[in-house]
Amino acid sequence: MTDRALVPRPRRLSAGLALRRNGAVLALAVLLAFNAAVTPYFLSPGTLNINLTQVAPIGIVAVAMTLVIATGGIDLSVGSLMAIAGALAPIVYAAALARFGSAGLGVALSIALPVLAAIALGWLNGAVITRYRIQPIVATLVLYIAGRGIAQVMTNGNVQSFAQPAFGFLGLGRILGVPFQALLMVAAVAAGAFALKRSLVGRQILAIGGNERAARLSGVPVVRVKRLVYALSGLASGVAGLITVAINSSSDANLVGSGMELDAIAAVAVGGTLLAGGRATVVGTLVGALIIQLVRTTLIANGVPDAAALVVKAALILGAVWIQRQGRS
Amino acid sequence: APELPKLAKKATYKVGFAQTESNNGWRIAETNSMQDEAKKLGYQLVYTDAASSAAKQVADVNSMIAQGVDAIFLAPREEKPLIPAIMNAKKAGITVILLDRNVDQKLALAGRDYLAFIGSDFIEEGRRSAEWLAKATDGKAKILELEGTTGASAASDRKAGFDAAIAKFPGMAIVASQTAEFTRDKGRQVAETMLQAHPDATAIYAHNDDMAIGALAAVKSAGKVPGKDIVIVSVDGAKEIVELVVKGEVGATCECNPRFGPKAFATLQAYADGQSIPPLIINADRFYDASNARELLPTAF
Amino acid sequence: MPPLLSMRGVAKSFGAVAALTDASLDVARGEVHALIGQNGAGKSTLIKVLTGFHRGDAGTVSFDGAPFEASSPKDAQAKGIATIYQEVNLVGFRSVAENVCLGRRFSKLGLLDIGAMRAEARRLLARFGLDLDVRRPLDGFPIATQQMVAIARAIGFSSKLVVMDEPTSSLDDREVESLFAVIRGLKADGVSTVFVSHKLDELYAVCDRVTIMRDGATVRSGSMAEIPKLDLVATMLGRDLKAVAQGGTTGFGAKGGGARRPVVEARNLFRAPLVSDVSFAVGAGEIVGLSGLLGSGRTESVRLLFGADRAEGGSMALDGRAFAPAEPRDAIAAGLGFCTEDRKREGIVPDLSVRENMTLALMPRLTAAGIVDGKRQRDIVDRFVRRLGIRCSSPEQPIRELSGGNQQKVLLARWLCTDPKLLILDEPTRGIDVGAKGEIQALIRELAEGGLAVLMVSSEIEEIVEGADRAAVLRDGRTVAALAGDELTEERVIDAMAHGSTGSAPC
Amino acid sequence: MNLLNAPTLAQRERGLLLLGRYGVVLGLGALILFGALRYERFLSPFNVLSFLGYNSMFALVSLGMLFVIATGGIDLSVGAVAALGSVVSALASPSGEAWGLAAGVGTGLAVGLVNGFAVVRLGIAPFIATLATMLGARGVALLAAGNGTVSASYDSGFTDLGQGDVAGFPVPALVALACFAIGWVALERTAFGRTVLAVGGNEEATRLMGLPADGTKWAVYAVSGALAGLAGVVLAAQFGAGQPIEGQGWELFAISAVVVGGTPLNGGNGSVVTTLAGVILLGLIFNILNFENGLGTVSLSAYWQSVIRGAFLLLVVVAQAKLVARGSPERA
Ligand SMILES: Nc1ncnc2c1ncn2[C@@H]1O[C@H](COP(=O)(O)OP(=O)(O)OP(=O)(O)O)[C@@H](O)[C@H]1O
Ligand SMILES: Nc1ncnc2c1ncn2[C@@H]1O[C@H](COP(=O)(O)OP(=O)(O)OP(=O)(O)O)[C@@H](O)[C@H]1O
Ligand SMILES: [Mg+2]
Ligand SMILES: [Mg+2]
Repeated sequence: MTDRALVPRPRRLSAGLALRRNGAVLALAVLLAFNAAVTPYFLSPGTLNINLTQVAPIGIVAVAMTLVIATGGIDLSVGSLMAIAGALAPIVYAAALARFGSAGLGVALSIALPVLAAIALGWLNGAVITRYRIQPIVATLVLYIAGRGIAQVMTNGNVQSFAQPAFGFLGLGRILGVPFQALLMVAAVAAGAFALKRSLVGRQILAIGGNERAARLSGVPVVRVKRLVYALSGLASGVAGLITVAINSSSDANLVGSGMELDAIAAVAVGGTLLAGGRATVVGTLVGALIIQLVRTTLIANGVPDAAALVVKAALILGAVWIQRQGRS
Repeated sequence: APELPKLAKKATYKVGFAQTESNNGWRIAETNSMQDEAKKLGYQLVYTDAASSAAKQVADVNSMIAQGVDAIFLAPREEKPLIPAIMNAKKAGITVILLDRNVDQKLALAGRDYLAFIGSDFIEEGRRSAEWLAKATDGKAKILELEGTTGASAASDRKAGFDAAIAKFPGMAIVASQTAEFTRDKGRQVAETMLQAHPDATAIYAHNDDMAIGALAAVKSAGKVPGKDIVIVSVDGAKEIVELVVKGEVGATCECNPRFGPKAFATLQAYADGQSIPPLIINADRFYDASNARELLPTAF
Repeated sequence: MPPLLSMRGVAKSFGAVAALTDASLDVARGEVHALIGQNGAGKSTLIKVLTGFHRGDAGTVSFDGAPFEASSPKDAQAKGIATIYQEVNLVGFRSVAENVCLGRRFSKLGLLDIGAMRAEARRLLARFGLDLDVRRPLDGFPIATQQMVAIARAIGFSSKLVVMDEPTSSLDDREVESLFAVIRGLKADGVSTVFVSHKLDELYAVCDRVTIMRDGATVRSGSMAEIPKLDLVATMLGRDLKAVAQGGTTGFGAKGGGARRPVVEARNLFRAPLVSDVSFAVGAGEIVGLSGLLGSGRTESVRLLFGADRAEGGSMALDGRAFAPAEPRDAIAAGLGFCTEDRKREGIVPDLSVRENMTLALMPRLTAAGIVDGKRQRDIVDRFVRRLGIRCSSPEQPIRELSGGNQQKVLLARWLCTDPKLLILDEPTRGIDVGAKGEIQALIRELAEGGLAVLMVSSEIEEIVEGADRAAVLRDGRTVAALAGDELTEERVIDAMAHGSTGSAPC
Repeated sequence: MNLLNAPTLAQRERGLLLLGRYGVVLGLGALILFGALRYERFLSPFNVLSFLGYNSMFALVSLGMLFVIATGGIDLSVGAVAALGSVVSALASPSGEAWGLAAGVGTGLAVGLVNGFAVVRLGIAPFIATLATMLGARGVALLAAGNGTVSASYDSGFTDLGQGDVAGFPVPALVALACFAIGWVALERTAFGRTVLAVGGNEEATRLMGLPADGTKWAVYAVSGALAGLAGVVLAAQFGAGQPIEGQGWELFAISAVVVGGTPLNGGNGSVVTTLAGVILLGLIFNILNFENGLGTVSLSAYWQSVIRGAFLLLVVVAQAKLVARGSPERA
């Protein structure tokens, strides 16, 4: 009787493993190389600037989304919160100007109040989720549906012109030649990455995402941490909404932030964060956001029609996430 | 084929207005115009919004039929999918007037299946924009085209009209054409990227005002002078863009007036009075450029 | 006659961790075969390679006289190997009947015959003396019942070999007895059983032969009768026979004496439906046992103390002051620690490292201005890894990759490092090998001697009797006996569990 | 040994649980009653039948979504797949209704298999996998349709699939009803259905129990894709055109309907009947808003409609959560 040997499996080459572990970075490098070779005028400061300004809102929202996803949640309402914050800014400015007569105070309030409103709504998401134990996807779906409606009701659907120069700095300003919003994004990424790695709340976020019951029994304030991440998501959405308004010098409640939830979630996933929670990387998310932005630029700059662009995007998301997974298993 | 439904003469009517969507200024202006006119006449208006879905719009029309309205104003989302709604209304003996977009005449014929179409000719808008641009640039231009939402008839017709007219000028070429979904933000982003990849472009054609305004921001942030380095031409002609034409930042815009209220209700009344109604009522849209913008600005919508 | 199952030279690595290096296992027809080894020796891994859940890296397997390779558990099942995996692995939401019958054919005309499924489930469970409402979701039943359902399910497949990976870790004595009856029944039908357990008495009670594993390799196998207990333990631990002979059966050592200042006191706790009237007290430096049959409400009671659930009646006091934690973190802040019985669901955070898991409860105290002090954290972790002898490739290894026993040690360390006043241990040695078990018990005693108050829930009466200074016995959610000193004997405890007689010592 | 038997739930708790589970049916009844009393022709055959015809498409995608959600997954691609299905079936419709039907359903099935592949083989989270196919299917639909709508053939009998009726009852509604009946049997009375729920309840355990967890996941995405394709066929047939940009937000409608129907998103549970009630309930909101506008007392702007829908969804899920929480003995 001959026993059949269980086939031994060859060990993977460690170089290949390393490459795959950084799959998202690899994908980004490939995209950059491709563009450098193919896209006209790609390697120019102008292009860099444009990409940085365009990626900033996605990046900022995606960082917060990473934290939300790390707790095992998800936030579909980010785009709607952007719209609400964006709709509020010109309204607040006009009201403040009429009441106090000071443009400076008007700008300060038109930044502070909308962001506060977005934080409050984000916190509300968290409250609904923790108070009634409703699935995050459903709880935030509520504001996804209703939030834009609220913004539209506030403005009656009209586009509000808002060309206040000081406010416009959010979207149009430069510091040492770098777009201000890009700096905001970098700050958000740095803060997010540091918090997740080194701060108490960061570890608690991961513990909740990994095993909520165990976390609670270990003294993690589950409810508080969850509300915090959704409030942070609100904060990020609020800021991103204001940036979008600033750069367009106008606020359109119908469109500000539309589709942002999908872009942000895709950035998080492409970056290598586990959608089920418990494992997350903020820097990966930044890479993911850059990939998504670069894909967009590549397709537009090379004149790929919209329909085909969608198919390419789909393949890229699947590919990037798949490469990521290879690194882990 | 059975006759067009009749409309009895009454002091007041219950009419439906099935709007396509309300996510841009143009649609909002159209809705407001319809609502204002209904209020002025003392008619009861059943207003629905299809949220960009042709299928929902059919359901909306059906619910108006169920409610027994006297007439329906329909701004059809699409050329073909709305046919069943029109046929249902006809079967129920309800007068239908189409606004701003027509339906496929092979499937439902104006004057036979519904009373009339009132609106603009999108292809014509594209053609007029192209011809103005040819004149303004002496037939020499490298054009960036910002398309409307992929699949929308306003987008494909405005593109078709423009592209066909441009083809007659050997010195004019469309160097890039991408959708920016009729929105200001996308218009800016897409134009930014296009301008970067095609620094030699000299003109931008946008399928609506919002994208043109977004593109204008992109032109400025690329360090170019609008009107000098880059000529912008768009379609719609809202007050905001006519002001920019006056300022010289936008070259020209072809009007596509959303204020359908007065004409739509007048047509309905004329029909009730027994007058004969032409099946196609095309708006006499204006064309704004530097020569007339200042003068016409007060009358822009 | 060739053995029914023969595995030779099986190896399996997970990345850098070599779980199996050279494992062998021979099981004869109709025999009950014990598989033992320390935590992390590779028993579960060997079983999962056999059933196709893992793919082995090397080795040969033959089964029923032919080369054997299962591509999946389903395949193994189809080929005659039914398996009960370690930790209850069933679908909690679904009914008992469904869980028992899933994967088997119960259809008429392509549609499920639900009546037949229920009847089959009742029939199988009856073999264990269980009479359940099989339509109810499995979730609602105690873990012990769930474990029995898992066993019943495996028995239901008419197979040649039944593999049981620690089936008794959450069963009490009576249930273990009925399981043994079933195993003997299988044996009579010529079905072989592989039986994994850390409870040596059980092995001697039911097994014919034994295979001993150490560090991923098989080190010895032979007839159960020929290997005395001490020899078995020594081989398993890889230690000298004499060194082992010196210890007792449990590792507790001498008891502390005298009454102590009470640290915590609970009076007439009530919370529907499982806790009706529970009282106990624990003093500094003593170990108080909480005994009772499965489902008697022990876990529910200590959860109230820890703030995991809120008491609906009764009172608690900590250091003489009224104590009513609303959340576990209140209890932790007050100096309590709680090692839960359900490791997988309430203990580990699988993706986090050993380091993060161990310091989860301590973390707020390792934090300045919201930032974790990484160095202190590593120091503490290193100390406890060494002190408890935790086997891991590094503190950065995800805890899910550790064997069950080592996970348990990490969780114990999670609380020890918070330096608590009172430590609640719910089944602290469940699923832990005798070596580690002795260590943990000794450690508990040592901690108590250092002044720690310990409240220990255990289903092992031996553990209570030998380990605890005093004990409370629960029955149907009521404290029915409080035993101390000489009263604390196995007979008294069993008597109280069964009949509810009351001891004299105030508790 | 009834010690091991968990305590039976009090009658009241059981009642609350049932109310949580079937409350949607009561809610539906209440809403219909409200409509019937308030609006004159609310229950007129024309309104009822056209309502059913239109909502049949949502019913089909929601049924597929239910199966996916029951395994603990999610399928965001259903709306785009329906659009793609409508285009393909419209293109095939001149060859006859059978061809149109087969083409639409087949296309949906194919996308469903891609989803299954991505989720099972590539191990990509369902949310992301189906987000990608949502984009991809939309792109292919636009490409196939040349960026416009595609006429369906009115001559080949294809449009009867959408516009025809059997004894006055619209064909799409009959199709949806039949699918729900089959879906009910499949989920409640077949080994496949039980495995679907088992996978959702505890995937690893299901695998260890020797059940075909992977195959089942492939299957639910395939089913969801095929049903979305069928919804696309109905779309094309009912409106006489393949519409590549239709179906936006259908996935959210379907998810809402499943959730309102009392099925939790984490899998392991699922009810076909209450999902249907959820679909009708959500659909009725639009219908009632239209009728309310017709009364002329208040004219709600379109924007209020989404606010009301959101608020309604919140109300329903909170009510459900409260009932279930009070009725369930589950510990925290
Ligand atoms: N999926 C995995 N990934 C990485 N390492 C693993 C995995 N499964 C098991 N191991 C490692 O393999 C070794 C053997 O583990 P196994 O679970 O087989 O032990 P065991 O003998 O069953 O122990 P116990 O008695 O504690 O259950 C351990 O060191 C464990 O850390
Ligand atoms: N509300 C409940 N309804 C039904 N069963 C429950 C409920 N809460 C807990 N259970 C189950 O009842 C079992 C018995 O409760 P409990 O854990 O308090 O008793 P125990 O004496 O600690 O038993 P064990 O030794 O199993 O932990 C638990 O294991 C749990 O699975
Ligand atoms: Mg094991
Ligand atoms: Mg217990």
